This record gives sequence, structure tokens and C-alpha cells, in this order.
Amino acid sequence: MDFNDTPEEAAYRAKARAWLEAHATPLDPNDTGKDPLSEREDDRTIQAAKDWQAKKFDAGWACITWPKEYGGQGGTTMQNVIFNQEQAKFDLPPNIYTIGHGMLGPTIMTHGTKEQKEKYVKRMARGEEIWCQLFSEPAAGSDLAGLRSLAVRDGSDWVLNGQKIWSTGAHFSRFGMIVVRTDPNAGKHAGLTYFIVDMETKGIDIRPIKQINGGSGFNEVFFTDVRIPDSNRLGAEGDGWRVALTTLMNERVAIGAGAAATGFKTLMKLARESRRGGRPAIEDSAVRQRLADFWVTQQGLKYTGFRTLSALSQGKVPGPEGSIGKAVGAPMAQQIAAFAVELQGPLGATRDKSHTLHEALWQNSWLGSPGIRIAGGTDEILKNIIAERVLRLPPEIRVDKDLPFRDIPTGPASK
Amino acid sequence: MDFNDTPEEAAYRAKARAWLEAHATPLDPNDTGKDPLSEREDDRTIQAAKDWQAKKFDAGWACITWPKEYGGQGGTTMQNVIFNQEQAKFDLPPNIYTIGHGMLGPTIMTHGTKEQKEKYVKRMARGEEIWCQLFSEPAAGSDLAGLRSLAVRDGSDWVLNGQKIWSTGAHFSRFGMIVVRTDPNAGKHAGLTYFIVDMETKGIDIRPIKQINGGSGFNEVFFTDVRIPDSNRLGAEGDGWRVALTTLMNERVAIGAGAAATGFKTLMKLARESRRGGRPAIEDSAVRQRLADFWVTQQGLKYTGFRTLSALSQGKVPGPEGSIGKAVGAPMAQQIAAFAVELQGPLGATRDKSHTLHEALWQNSWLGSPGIRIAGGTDEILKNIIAERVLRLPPEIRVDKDLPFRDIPTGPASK
Amino acid sequence: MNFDFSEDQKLVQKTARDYLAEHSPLGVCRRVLEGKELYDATLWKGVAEMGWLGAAIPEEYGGAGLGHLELVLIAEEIGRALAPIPFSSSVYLASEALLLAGSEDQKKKHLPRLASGELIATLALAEGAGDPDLASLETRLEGGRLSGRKLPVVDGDVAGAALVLARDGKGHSLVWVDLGGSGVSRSSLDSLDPSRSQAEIVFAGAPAEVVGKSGEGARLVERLLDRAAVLMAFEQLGGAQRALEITREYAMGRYAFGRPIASFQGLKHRFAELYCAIELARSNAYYGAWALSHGNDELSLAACGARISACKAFELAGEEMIQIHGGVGYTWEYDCHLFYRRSKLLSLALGSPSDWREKLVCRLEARDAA
Amino acid sequence: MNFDFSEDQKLVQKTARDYLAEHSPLGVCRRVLEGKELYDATLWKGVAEMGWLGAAIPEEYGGAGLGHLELVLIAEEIGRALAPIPFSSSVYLASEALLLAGSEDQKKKHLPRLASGELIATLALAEGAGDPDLASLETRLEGGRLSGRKLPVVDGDVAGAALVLARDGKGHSLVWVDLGGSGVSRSSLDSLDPSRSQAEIVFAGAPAEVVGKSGEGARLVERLLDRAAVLMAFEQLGGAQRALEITREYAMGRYAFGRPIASFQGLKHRFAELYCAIELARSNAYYGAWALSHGNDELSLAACGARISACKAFELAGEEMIQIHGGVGYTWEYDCHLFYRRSKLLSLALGSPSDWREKLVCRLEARDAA
Repeated sequence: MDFNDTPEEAAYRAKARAWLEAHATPLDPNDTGKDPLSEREDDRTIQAAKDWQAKKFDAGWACITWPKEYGGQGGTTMQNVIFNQEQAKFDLPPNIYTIGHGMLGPTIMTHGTKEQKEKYVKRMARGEEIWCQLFSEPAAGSDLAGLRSLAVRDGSDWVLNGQKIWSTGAHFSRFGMIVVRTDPNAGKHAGLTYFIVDMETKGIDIRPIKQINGGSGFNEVFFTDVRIPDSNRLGAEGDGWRVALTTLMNERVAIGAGAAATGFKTLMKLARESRRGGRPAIEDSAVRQRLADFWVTQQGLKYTGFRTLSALSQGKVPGPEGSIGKAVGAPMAQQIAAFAVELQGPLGATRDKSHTLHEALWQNSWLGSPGIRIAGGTDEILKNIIAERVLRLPPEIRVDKDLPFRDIPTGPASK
Repeated sequence: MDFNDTPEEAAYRAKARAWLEAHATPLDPNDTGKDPLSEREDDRTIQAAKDWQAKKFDAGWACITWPKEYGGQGGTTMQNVIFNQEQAKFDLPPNIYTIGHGMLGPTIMTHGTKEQKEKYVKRMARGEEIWCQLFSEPAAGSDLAGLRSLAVRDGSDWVLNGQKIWSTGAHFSRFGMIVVRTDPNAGKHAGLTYFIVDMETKGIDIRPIKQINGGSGFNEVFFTDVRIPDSNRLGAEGDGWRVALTTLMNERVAIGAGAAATGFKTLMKLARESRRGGRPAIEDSAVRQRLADFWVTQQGLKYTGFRTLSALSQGKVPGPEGSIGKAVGAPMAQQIAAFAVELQGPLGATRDKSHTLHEALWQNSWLGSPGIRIAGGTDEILKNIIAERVLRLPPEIRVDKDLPFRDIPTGPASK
Repeated sequence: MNFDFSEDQKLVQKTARDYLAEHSPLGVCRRVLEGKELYDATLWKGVAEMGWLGAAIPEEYGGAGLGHLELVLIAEEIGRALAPIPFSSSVYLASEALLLAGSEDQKKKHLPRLASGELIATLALAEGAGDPDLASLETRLEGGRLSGRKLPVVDGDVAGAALVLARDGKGHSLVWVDLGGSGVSRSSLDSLDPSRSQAEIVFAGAPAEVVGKSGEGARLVERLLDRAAVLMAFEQLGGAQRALEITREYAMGRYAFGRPIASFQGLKHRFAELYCAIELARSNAYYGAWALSHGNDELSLAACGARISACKAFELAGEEMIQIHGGVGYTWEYDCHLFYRRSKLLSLALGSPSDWREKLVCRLEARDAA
Repeated sequence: MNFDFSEDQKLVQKTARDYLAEHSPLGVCRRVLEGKELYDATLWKGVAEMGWLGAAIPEEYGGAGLGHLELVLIAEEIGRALAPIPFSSSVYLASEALLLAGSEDQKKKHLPRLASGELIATLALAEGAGDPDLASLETRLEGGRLSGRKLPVVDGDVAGAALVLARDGKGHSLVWVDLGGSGVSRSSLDSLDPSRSQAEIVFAGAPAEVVGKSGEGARLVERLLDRAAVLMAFEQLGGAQRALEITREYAMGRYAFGRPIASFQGLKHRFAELYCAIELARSNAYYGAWALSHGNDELSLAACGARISACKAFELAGEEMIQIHGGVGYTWEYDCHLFYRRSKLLSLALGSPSDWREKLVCRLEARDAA
């Protein structure tokens, strides 16, 4: 048991750090973290992100785990973790490639034809284009395979009609990866097919979704008679669910860490600065008990992450402990935010940057936290996953298994 | 909105009180409540309980809501509540008739033949015999209709084999009411029949169940070739589930109030007497916050009870709010006990009457509380009831509905 | 025993529900939330015309001369509708304060205008972050002039007058200040629930008139907050109940895996827990209403019970509403966030639930010691 | 990064698991729980022969000379088995205290006997109800003689010696007392978990020898409790994990409504929550083990994290175990109550979780101030 790098890891870390120091500015260590609403998406920011990706690519730091032939470095997962750990200490443009590099690239490499791999993957690694994922639909959220967007074969093309939702970054993406229904008479999972779609194709309409916190990083995407060449099909017709599972498996890895609550040190600072009963709130025993619980849970999640890294470091597949990150972290983020808002008393119910403590950071976190409990798998879905895949408890009784898709109930029977 | 009695209620209360004062001794107001383990069941106690019931009966205070012809008073539910409220202020033998009077008597009156009513009900009212309920089985708890004890018709008798469990007071009861399977080829609910059984019949073996707190108020009852005359059948053959529902509906009313946690005043006293960080624990803000939450929930339950009484007082059927008493009260009783045990620090983990605070009252409550969350409907069953019967959410998907009983899975398929 | 409202009182409630269903659908709340107006003036006028602003004000002061048992049921409906009007400030706080402690002159002068809705008034207590703490209040009253800074003041930017707690030579006094007069400047604050506006108010020698006895303002505010807590609890109860109903409806109609999501036991059990929280809040609120309307000593405990229970129920309802709706629940377009926001505003407006728990235990100790 | 145990360490664990599966099935725990014996002497002897009592004791003092990373894994197995032996007292407390602060003489004299199991020793800290509070300790050391009353002392009635914290002229000192010697009387207390005995010990001028520096006992006990907290956390983790496994097994085999009860989503979600609690406890315990074995400054925080997390996981496991078993879970005959009881005993033995939370925040404040 040793938290230190192995000699190989240490050497790799030193090399990464040296390169980063030569090409980027370190973060201010006193920074309390970014306001979740400050995510900028203007052209300049996106260009800066693209420039940084190209720079990494050219220097051999992009998509470290990908094979060299596709622009990667043929490196280990642990090397990738190490580079990311070091990179996180620098002040850099936002990462707009999470979905492409984390989920879509691996899917193309697993299921794509030789032509598809050659055409897309290397450019994706260099960040020439941004990619988005088009899976969820208004009627297909937790039940993703219930999707209804329909593509009909027409010569060498498919003609697609339907609607996707919750597509992060669709408005600045050049390509998307989409799962659609191609056979409504087949069973629910059997009638799906997976495509790469050029987002500049005629008939695609992208509209931002305004979230309750005022942000709008997600989109609805409407498809009206959109033609997709069959050469953009990934995997066989009717094999879309299997292909999508590759994407989703990689999603868990990519999102797991995203549930981190606003920093504990900032919370301690808040408790020192707030007052309760005429004294600093941190002197109040009830406040202290809650702080302790939050700290212990956050530490537990942190070291659970370390256990995952250890497995990676040893070249093993991480154990099931990774699945708890979001299941525990997301509700806790909401509890912490609610606690921090309440600590401020009546002023907590304002969102005024000039008057609230920490410039409305906690209010914004409180407004953002319900989304974290939903995006990428609701609390309920995550508990199901833990119960069924980790503890191997029996699955739900399915009433939609043995029916053709078009016969599966989608709403209350009309009276 | 008025907490006072109506003039009629006040008059009834005064009359009840006067009679009680003439025949019983008031409780010591400083009593902190009985140790849950002090339930005594020796012959003397049982005789005292019988004597008290006979005295009430002779004076016209027994089974107030029952019709006069069956030994009741033809009174209202509210009058019954008032008498019980007043009676609770006196130091009296334990009530060993809860099941008979609360559940079984009403069942006989609803479903019994004229002969059965005449033979049993009046004697039950006077407390001549004690009755017990024989429903649950080892394999039929929450899923009560899954019971397997089998009675086979033989001439004018039924011959019963099987096992019942969780029968309160079976060891001192003269009669029991039992539901058994009489047709395993029928559907689960359709093959049941309800009987009155004389507990002195040959072939009945009663064994106490030791609980985790050392108490043993419940029994297992084994039936080996026990003959029950068909004249003891209550309701038609195969109609046992419908008859049992009458008993169970009355059970909710009888048990609802039973979940009361150990008194709040005693808890406050404990917080004053325990120390934390060198000061009385009650000065600790974290302790105070929890005390407040417990008080608020207990008050909420109390006034929910008042709402039920108001409905009764107005001659209405109580609303669904009654169902929350046990769902909320039982888990809270465990939380309070755990809190009170922890307040005592390491000594909390002893159960020593001479050293723990309040003579191990809280330790005993902690050991008893898991039982309260299970007996008479687990937390889970109560939540199902609220969800399905109160909020009218859809029932569980049933895999055992359309099968003959003998084909319903009862365990993992053998490999 | 009659722990229930009378048929007449229930009729008042039904009238209120029907009126608000027609005049204050959730779109009205949303319009204020999204727009530049600080409250819905049309609804305010309508509510005044219905006589609700003066429900508990005697007829001699221009009120409807009903009682608190009618007012709490109206409050419940205001809560159901998430009505974007300064009802709680003007009715539960300002009018109640005058009824409690106002001089005959003050009552005659202000109550009729409050009852008619012509005047909006509020209570200004907090002075920045944290639950208000008397010892650290800095607003001062000297020679009939008020100086200091109050924030946040709910509805402080739409009110024409405010009751302000200030230090004076004798301790604390509650004073009445005309917010349109001299020595008052104010600015709106960004509200977590923009359907209810909040302000910072700075007093610089504003003329002020004491309400109640000079030096006894602290005790007066304590009593006032108890009354307001009960009234507010009904508003919270209404909001929580509506959130449950909307969420239930959604979960019954939303299908996943070929079944309504309401049929999954994980959700069913959470629905049951929410239902329990709401019913406990209802029972505690009823008890508060009884104590309030009977002018009973029990009010000091009953108010704590009503408030703590109501905050818990409405906040839980707001959280579960979004979570059970899933993705759409997190969109601006769906109404879930209106409930989520309002629940938090109401939980903090009269002091946080933690503050009330502390207050409750102090009072329980005092009772036990008595 | 290698946040995992080595293959050798895992082999130690496997050996321990196999040994205890054979020699300490739950019936062994039950026998002590139900019987008159205070611990299982046969198992104690076996455990000593396996070398576990001296796992972290250097060979020069009669130990096996392994390390704490081996010891924590043995502790996890002791916890899984609910072994009814004074392992935690003799190993985590007494032996650790001597290793931390004992003189060469004391180590030579006592450690070999502790390692061989010939001597059982424990720590006597609390003096009645409440978490131990240094300022109010009344046991005194004067002229090498100890007077006072300690309760509860876990394993105090089976131990041959105890480390006792007492006041002296310089502050507090930790002293070694022979419990079989003069001036010591003791009586067993009724334990909430009778598979682990507890006692009251009264000292009336018992001869005592200071361990560590005189007057520095308080700081020594603080460090000792941190170490014991980590070791105990593994014991709790083992118990929690076993409770989960038994309960899972039961829920898979128990059918209701024609389905295994483990297939109902309400239970599935609670299983998932219990799993999460256990995995968080595991991660925090691992971190504690790392800090303990590396003699790291981080131990003071890591110990708090390990303890708080482990108490929560094991207590939750005990409660859910009974609840998910339903009626049979509440019977004496089923083993659920063994876990329920043990979880509470371990949660309180080193001071309550609340006490450790308070300690944690004090330390976090000190760190932030540094």
C-alpha cells in the first residue's frame, strides 16, 4: 500500500509536468473553484480549446490510451490519469472533447469500418472537429432503448425524422453519433441502428434547453427528413443497442468523477464567515457534526477513486466500487449546497453576488445540483445498477421484453 | 376547530371517570413509563386482567361499540376512545383482549352464523376466554395469502396440518381464529378458509418465540392432525381471504397507535443528565437540533391522531392520514433509542440497570424497536399501502396472480 | 374533539381555490419570475377585492372580520398557487403586527389601506448573512429617526411601508417607516425565487414611529414571528401538496420500460415518505392554527412545530418534484423549479429551520423548568 | 499509486478467513452470548497460536513481526466472524500503547505475554455515562497508587492488566495496573452485546506504573485511540460486509408474492445504499491503514474518517439486516441480533461517533489554521 508513483509513473509524471510548465500557466492555488455557470462557449473560447488540443496532439499528449495509428500514444490508462492530474493544475480552456474522446472515439475504434476509423478518429484526436452524442429523447431517458426517432432506408441513404434531447455541445459540434429506430416491428432493443451524422446536414435544427439555473449547455435537436448515407452506419443494421452500450460503458467512466461537490475548504470558510446565535457558525456543534459527515463522505469518495486508480495502475479492470461515485456524490452535492444556503439565513434565499457569501456560489450550486442527480443516470438508475450489476440482485420484472416495439405501452390507456 | 369535548362527550367522559375513580387507582404522574420487557403473563396477572374485564362488563363499560345483544353498549367509536383515554390514566392489569376485542369479535359479528355469534361474542366481551389470531406462517409474512397450512375435509370435520407463527398470547388463549388453505389447486387467495379453533384440541403444540430483547410474547403454533368441526368455519369454504381482510382492517386501527416512541419528556431528561464535551448534553446544539426534530415528528403524529378522532367524533370514517402512524412512528422509535443510547457514550453499550441512565430503559427500547418496525406490517408494507391505497399509485406487477397456488414459485429454482 | 375546520371555513377555502385556479395558474407566477415586474399587480388587486388581505382584520379597520382559521385556509391556497404577490409580508407580518401591538391611531390609519391592498407593507429584520440575532443588530432609532441597513427584506422593494426592528435607548423597538419618505433608499436584490422580490433598504435618518411599547420590540417580534410562522406554514403546506399532486400526475403518465414510472417501488416508497412529511406538516399546522385562533399559550410551541414541519415538507416536495420528473424537471420550461425556489424562500424568510429548532428547544426547556 | 494490499498481505487475510470459518462460525459467538463464559478461551488460544495477537509486535518482543497492514486485514476477519474474544482490547489498545510509549522494560515484560495470549489487557478510560471527558476524570494517581472507578471497561473482567488514564500532579498519566493485584475490585456489567464482556473496575490504592512520560497521558491516549480507531474500523468493516452478504443471501432465497424479496426495488435500493456505505467505509479504512502503517501525520484525520465511516456502515448493516429479514430477523434464534449488538458495542467502545465528528472538526480547524 503506497500512494507514491511507481518509478515509471513518476518519470512519466515529471515529463508531463515539464511539458505543461513550458506551455501553460499554473492555476492560482487560492482559487475557490469556478462558478458552475461560468462555462463559456463563445467562439474565442472554443478556438482556444481547439488550439490547446492541437498543441497537445502535436507534442504527443493527446488521447494517450488510443493506438498510435489513430493519433494516440498507445499509453496506459494510468498514464492518461497522470497526465490529467497534472493538467488539472493549470489554467486552461474548458475541455470540449470529453464526449468525443471519452465515449465516441472508443466506439468508432471498436465498431467502425476501416474507412470510418481512418476518416474520423485521428482528426478527433487532434480536435479538428467537436463531436456530440445524440441518444436521449423526450420519451427515452432512463429507458434509453425506448427511443422513437425513426430512420427509413431510401437507396443508399437513410431518412431520419425525430427528436433528440440533452445533447451537450450539439450547437458547436460538427459531428454527432446517434442511435435511432430502424425497425419498429422488432423488439425494443433489436430495432435500433447507430450512425455518425454530419451536423451540417440539411434538416437539423438545434435549440438550446434553458436549465433551471439559467445555463443552457444542453440542446434539443430536431431532425426533419435528414439524409444519412449508409456508409455512416456504425455496426450492422439492428445492432445499434450493442454499439451504444460501448458508448455508455465509457460514459460511466467519463461522468463518474463529475459529481464532486463544491470544495470542502470553501465550505469550512463559509462556516467560519457565517454566524449562528451570535457566534461564528463553525462554533455551533450541529454545524460541526454536519461538516464532519460531509468531509468523511467526500474523503470516502476520494479514496474510492484511489482504489480505482490502483487497479488501473496494476493494469487491472477497476472493481465495482467505481459505480458509487455518482450515486453518493450527486445527492451529497445537493445536501451540501442546501446546508450552505441555510447557513446564510434569510440572505441565503437571495442570489445576489454582492451580498451573499462567496458571491452566490452556494445558491448557484443549489440550483445546479438537482441536474447532477439526473444527468448521465438518475439516482434511481445508479442504485439499480449497483443492485443488479454489483450485488447481482434480480432485475426488475420487464413487461416490455417480449413485445414488438410498437406494442409497448407508452402512456395510460385511453378511456 | 376545538379540542374540547362536545357537551355529550364531556358528560360521557365525566361518567367514565367517576366510575374508574371508584374502581381503580390512578397512575403516578411522574412514572416514566413501563419497561417494554416488564410485560408479565403469570397466572395472577391474567386473572387480574380477567377480573377487571368482568367488572367493566358488569358495569356496562366493555366493548362499548358492540351491539348490546353481544354484550356491548351500542356506543360510538368516540365514546370508546374517551373511555380508553380515561382508563389509560389508571394503574390496571395489562390488556390481554386487544386482539379479541379489536379484531376477532368484529370478524365474528360480520361473518359468523347466528349460532357462532351467540356462542362466542358475549363471552368474549366479558373476557371469559382469551382469543388469539393464527394467520402468519414462516413462509407467509408480508405475503400473508401465501400461507400453506392445509386443512382437508373429513366428514363433518376438517383435519389441519401446518404451522403458524407470531401468535401473540396463544399460550394463554382458549380460542384462536385461523386462516388455512383448503384448496391448493385454486388461486392463491381463492383457496383459503377461515375457522375458529379451540386451542385445547389435541394436536396443537405451542412454543414461545424468544425475541432479540429476551421477551417472548409471540408463539409458534404447530398443528398435527388437528380436527376442527365444520361448524367452526367462519364464512364459506374458499372465502377465507375476504373474512381475513375484515380482521386485518381492524388490525390497522388496533396497532396504529402502538408505535409510540418512549416519552419525549424522558428523552429531555436524559439529555439533561448526560454529558457531552464536559457540559450537560442538552447544551450541545447538535443534540438540541435532534431533540427538536423528534419532538416535531411526535407532535405531528399526535395531532394526526387528533384528526382521526375528529372524524370519529363527527361520525365520519377516518381519512387516510391514519396510516402514517406506524410508517413514521416505528422507524423514529428506533432512531430515538439509538440517539439516546449514543448520548450515554461507551456506557450506552451496556445494559446494566444500576449504571446506565434510566435503568437501561433506552437500551431495552433500542433492542425492542426493530420489532416494532416489523410486527403488524413492515415499513415496506406500510409504504406500499400508502402508495397504493392512499396515493393510488399502481400496484406491484404480480407474478403470482393467475397461477394455481401450488405452481407459485416459493424459492430459487433448483439447479 | 373537533380538530377540523367548519363547513363555512371550508367554503372560504374552496372559493379561494377556485378563484386562484382561474386567476393565478402557474403561468402567472412564471410571468413575474421571468419578467421585469416585481409582483402581479392584477392578482394583488383581485385578492384584495376578494377580501383576503383583510380576512383577519376586524371590520372596524376595514377588514372582512373573519378570523385566523379562515386566513390560514386562504394562505394554503396562496401557497398552492405560488401566487407572486406580497401576501405574506403585508398580511402575516405587517397587518398582524399592527393587530398585535398597534395603537388605535395606527390601526385606524394603516389597517384599512392594508386590507384594501392600497398599501403593501413588510417586516425588515435581517441585516445581512445569518439568522437575525438581536445582539448584533446595528440599525438604530434616535430621536424618532431611523438609521441602518436591512437586508434582505422580502417584498422590500414593492412595499410602501415597513416595520423595522431597531435598537434604541431602552433595548429594541419595532417602528413603522414610510418607505416612500425621506431618508430611505432601497435596491432590489437578485432573489433565489424571482417570483418574490427582495430588497436591501438603507435608512439614513428616516422618520419612524414606534409600534407597541418602546423597548419591547424584541418580544413583540418574537410573538409576531410565531403568528407568521403558523400562517406561512399553511402557505408551505399548500405548495407541498400541489407539488405532490403534479408530480404524482406526471409519474402516472410518464412511461418507461412499458410501465408508468409511478409503478416502480423505489419511487412509490419515496412518494409515501413525501406524503407522510406533508401529513405531519398538516397536523402540526392545524395545531398551530388552533393555538393562534384561540390566543392560546400553546402558540409558542405550536408555531415552532408548524414551521419546522412545513419547511421540511415543502423543501422535500421541491426536491422530489425535480428528481421524479427527471431531465425535464431540470428545465426552465417545466414548473418544478418554481416550487423548488419558493420552498427555499419560505424556509428562510422567517429565519432558518435550524434557528426555529433552537428556539423550540429553548421553549421546551423553559416549559419543563416551569 | 498502489492503494491496495500486497499479495502476501492478502494471503494473511485469506488464512485468517479460512481459520475463522472453521474455528469461529457464528455459533461460537452465540455460545458466549448465551452462556456464562465471558469469552471463548479456545478460540483465544487458537488465535494466539496463529500469531495474530502479535502480528504487529516485533519479533524481539515475541511478536510475529508483521506490520499494521497485516493486522488490519486480520482485524477485518475478526469482525467478519464476530469473534467473541478480547482481541481489540488486548491488541489494538494494550499492545499498541506499549509499542507507542512503553519503556524497554515494559515492552520486554508485557509484550511477549500479550503476543502469546497468556496475558489479556485492556484500556480503562470512561468513568460512567457520556463520552470520556478529560476535564472530569476523577481517577487519581498518587505516589504510584491508583484510586478511582472506571466503567465501562470492555473486557475489563477478563483482562489481567489494564492501562488506566488517571490524573496526577502533572496532568494526566497513563498507567499499567495488574488487575489481579491488590487494591483492585471489579464486577461484570450487563453488556448490550454479551458476546463481549464489560466491567466496572474500582481501584483503591492499586500499585500502578506510568507508561510513557508522566503528565503526557492525555496526548498518548489521543494517539492511541487514533490507532485503535483504524484497527477497529476494519473489524467493523468485516462485520458490515458479512451482514450484507448474509442478508443478500436471505433476500435472494426468501420468496414473497412469487418472487425473491430481493427483486423488489424498494429493497434493492436500500441494498445499494448499504453497499455504498460499506465501500465508503472501506476506502476510508484503507486510507487510515496507509497512514497508520506509514507513521504519517495524516493519521489524525484519517483515523476520524475511518472511524466515523465504519460506525455508520456497520450500524446501518445491523439495522437493515434485521429489517430485511423481517420477523425472523427479530428472533433470538436468527443471527441478525449478533450483528446489531456488536455494531453498537464497537460504535461506542472508543467514544461515540458524535465525539469523533467533533474531534475531526477540531483537527480540520487546526489544519486550516496552520
